[in-house]
Amino acid sequence: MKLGSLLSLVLILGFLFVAVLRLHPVGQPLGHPGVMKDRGSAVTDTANIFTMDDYYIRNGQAETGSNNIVASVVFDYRGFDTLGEATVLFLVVSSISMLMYTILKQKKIKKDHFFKIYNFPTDISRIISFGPYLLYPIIIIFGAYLVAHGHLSPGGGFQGGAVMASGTALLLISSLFTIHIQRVRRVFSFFESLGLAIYIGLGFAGIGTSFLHNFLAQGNPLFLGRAIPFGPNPGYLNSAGLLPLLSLAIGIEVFFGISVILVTMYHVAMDGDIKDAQES
Amino acid sequence: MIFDPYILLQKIKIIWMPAVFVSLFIFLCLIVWLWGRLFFRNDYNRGSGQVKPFNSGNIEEIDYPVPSSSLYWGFRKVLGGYYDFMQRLHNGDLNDYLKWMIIFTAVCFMLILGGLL
Amino acid sequence: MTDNFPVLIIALPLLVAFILPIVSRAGVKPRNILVFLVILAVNIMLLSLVPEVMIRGKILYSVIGSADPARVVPEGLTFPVRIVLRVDGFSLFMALLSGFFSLVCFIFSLRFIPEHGRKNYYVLLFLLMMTGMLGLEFTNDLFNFFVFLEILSISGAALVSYRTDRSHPPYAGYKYLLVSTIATSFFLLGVALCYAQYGSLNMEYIHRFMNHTLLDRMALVFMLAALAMKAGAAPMHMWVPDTYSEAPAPVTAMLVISSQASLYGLFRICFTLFGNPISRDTINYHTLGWIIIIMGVLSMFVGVTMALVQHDVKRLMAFHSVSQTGYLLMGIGVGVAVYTLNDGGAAYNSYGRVAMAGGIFHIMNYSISKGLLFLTAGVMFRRFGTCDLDRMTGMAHRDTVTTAVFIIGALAISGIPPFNAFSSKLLLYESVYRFSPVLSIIAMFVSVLTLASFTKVFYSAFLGPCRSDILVDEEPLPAGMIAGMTIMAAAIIVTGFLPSHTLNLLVDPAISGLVTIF
Amino acid sequence: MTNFFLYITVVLLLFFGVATLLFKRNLIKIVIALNILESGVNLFFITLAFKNDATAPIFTLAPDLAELKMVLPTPQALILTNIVIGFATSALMLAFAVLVYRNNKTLDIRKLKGIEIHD
Repeated sequence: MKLGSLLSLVLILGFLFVAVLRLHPVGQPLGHPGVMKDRGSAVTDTANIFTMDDYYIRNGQAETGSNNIVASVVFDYRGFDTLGEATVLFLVVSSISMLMYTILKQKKIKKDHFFKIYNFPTDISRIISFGPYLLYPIIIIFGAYLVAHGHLSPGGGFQGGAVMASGTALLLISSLFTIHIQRVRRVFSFFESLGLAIYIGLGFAGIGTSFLHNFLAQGNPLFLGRAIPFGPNPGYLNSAGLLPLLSLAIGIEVFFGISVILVTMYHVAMDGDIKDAQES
Repeated sequence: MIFDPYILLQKIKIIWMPAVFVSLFIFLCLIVWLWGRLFFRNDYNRGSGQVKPFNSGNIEEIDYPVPSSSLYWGFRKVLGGYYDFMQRLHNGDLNDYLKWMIIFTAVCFMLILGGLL
Repeated sequence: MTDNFPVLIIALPLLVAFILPIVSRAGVKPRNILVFLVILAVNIMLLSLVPEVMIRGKILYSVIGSADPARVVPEGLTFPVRIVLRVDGFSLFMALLSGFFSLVCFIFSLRFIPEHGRKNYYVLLFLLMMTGMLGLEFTNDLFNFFVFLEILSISGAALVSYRTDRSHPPYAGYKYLLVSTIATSFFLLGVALCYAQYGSLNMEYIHRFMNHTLLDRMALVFMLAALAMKAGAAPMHMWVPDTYSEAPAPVTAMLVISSQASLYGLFRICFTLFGNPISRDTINYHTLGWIIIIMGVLSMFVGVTMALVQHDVKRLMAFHSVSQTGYLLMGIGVGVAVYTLNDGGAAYNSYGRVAMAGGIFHIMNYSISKGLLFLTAGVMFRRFGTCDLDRMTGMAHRDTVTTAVFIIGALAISGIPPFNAFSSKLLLYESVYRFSPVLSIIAMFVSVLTLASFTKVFYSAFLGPCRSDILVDEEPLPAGMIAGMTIMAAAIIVTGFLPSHTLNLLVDPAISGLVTIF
Repeated sequence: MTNFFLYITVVLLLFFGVATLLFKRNLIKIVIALNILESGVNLFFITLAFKNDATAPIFTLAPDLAELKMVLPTPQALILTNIVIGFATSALMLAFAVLVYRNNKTLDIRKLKGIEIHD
């Protein structure tokens, strides 16, 4: 059995090496060299376009108004995938809450008990106990920046949300915030649902045309509808229609979702430590 | 293409009509019941010891039902080697499950890519 | 508005699931009513698609986010640029089954799962599991398929380990999730190989330009192995009994239909993605068909022989699902094997299509009867507090309805006339015999052993003296549980008595949808 | 052959991921192996998208149009999705592992396999 699986593994490895030789060389993917030529102001230009990626690069700016083509793919062309992915995160948060339900619902940890286990914060260094309070606003602001400029620069809802959630992790390992876990979890999960509801609500708002239709993109410049020309430009915050809003919704969802996971896991770990301490 | 199941079933020389089957079944049951009423023995008495099952051997020890893990023990015993082998495969070891998947993938590679068949 | 139904069917349950944590703070009743209404709405929307798709044979497309949702390929291009939903006969067939199962299992679990703080999450995950199945069946985009497969497996894994207070379920959930994640990773590798060559993720586009190069074949093998593992086919089936036996009964019924959804994916891959025999250098469909057939025969045999000696009722039934999956694989495998035989389609038209009809019809029959049997296993668990058949006796004295539906389900799944699985098994036997007689004989033998093992369950759990000392729950069954089981039994009887209508209305469009690509 | 260096890295990552899955017996290590496998797939997608001398597909403050080349945007969007899914899956699997440990006091597959043997 062991030998058989090892042999199979080596065989698959060999086949994969053969396959690698058949793939296109690194750095020369499918595509047409004329995709970067200047174009007129038509919304959709289909001349000389033979692959999906060329289409996105050539028409992404005009159709969605977003300078960041990846963001326009993530939130517009393949917005349904993003909905599914946000659902996966939501699903995992709910699953973890369900699995840890009995542990989370145990009676609250007493304050002195907490201090006894962690020797906290009496013999902890000042940098660890106060540093996070300084760093936390900076992290949140940086995350919010990533979320808000998702359609202009590298970043977007997921990245910004994950950055903001790292702030939660920092608070968890270093401050008294953890005592109030029970109350905080409920708030977090409420906001997580809210973010997702905003996302799918924006999707339903376009149902007159089709689900998740970017109906703001070529509209009023006041409502994020500024048209931008093809090619490099400094970027305008009021472009891209629904994209910044969807990005914001995903940012909220990811921030609070990951925070719930972290808080729950931290609570479970603490509970295990208390059990071990009681047993020994 | 016409896809009428009757045509389809006639192609393979079978006609299946549940209503006919059920009525035939009920009709046959009626016949058997009537036949039994007419020609079977009439000296069967409900109140007597005739209704008890016949158990040879020590009757006091078998007043409990046979546990289900003992059912089909002959089958289990005759095919003992097969079952021992199969139970070694179904032992709950996660790695083994995944090994089977890799082996299956490799075999498919040989058959479909290597063109062994 | 009907244009948007395919996407609404997926998006509406998602919306309800997202606001469910907020709604369930208002109480149990609003939550249950809301979820019930949304599942009902999904079913009604699915039924409203039946005349258009099944009877008129139309294929509905819905392009998500496009200004013109009915136009798949934008003007001037040859490929779609957005995610496309495609509703054809086969996907609607599977979606109808999934919707029906979700409705019945939800009704069943209303009172079966005791009311507890965790039940809010249970309902939520249940809803998302249904959504995952529906999305997987409607999508025509490979990556979107992957995402919905992931939704399906994560919700399934969490539901499997619902009873966290006992020691086994978390490990069962871990197993299910691990197996699913590896399957989806392999699947994604196949997607990447397809993307590398065609620059697209749309199944129909890839189908049209399919070259059957070495990389394509590699992608086929990766997808085949992944989805076969997810569906629980023979050499990779060992996780099935371990996980099915630990889940609560309605969840197990949902797992049955979700493994059918993976099987749907497998058939889609074989036909919709790689089933283009036009190009010069094709894969050998005969080999591919035989691989699927051998997988099926192994599943049938191993599943049923292992089921015969189990004495944990859920484990026994789980092994049976492995064995019944074999029938489906065999039917479709024969269809694939004769799909492009060099005889002008004579073999395919004379028996290949019949075998596929048998296989697809058996998907429906098998999942309904197996779902029913798992629900009765839930009743047994409720009565005796265990799944061990050794510690069960005399349920027929007390639960007459359960006994009746169990008999119906067990007879149906063993292929006894006049119930529904008889007609599908008849189609399978007759057509597979034309292909290879040995396979047909094995299939009949397996059917006999199936009946034998259900006789064992019936003897142990239902017959025997009525002992109230080993009962943990003597209350009469709640109406919801009885209603769930009765609906399933009624479905068995109706499809059993109207096989030709079912074949014409549901199965024939399903085969057309699977085989015909425009 | 230098052209294929990235592809070979992908193949090796896949190989090591699967090998770890097959031969390691700790539940946590299996999660790590899954992550390795997923990184392999992600790296494969990114390698497919790579174009020589190209920038990220973002027009903000990009070079002049004449000398602009961009990598393909779709695989980046796909792996963004896949990374989040992979993160979510690992989180759930670790939660399962925590519960398994609390219930059975072990993370070893060999010791765990005895817990549900039925004849």
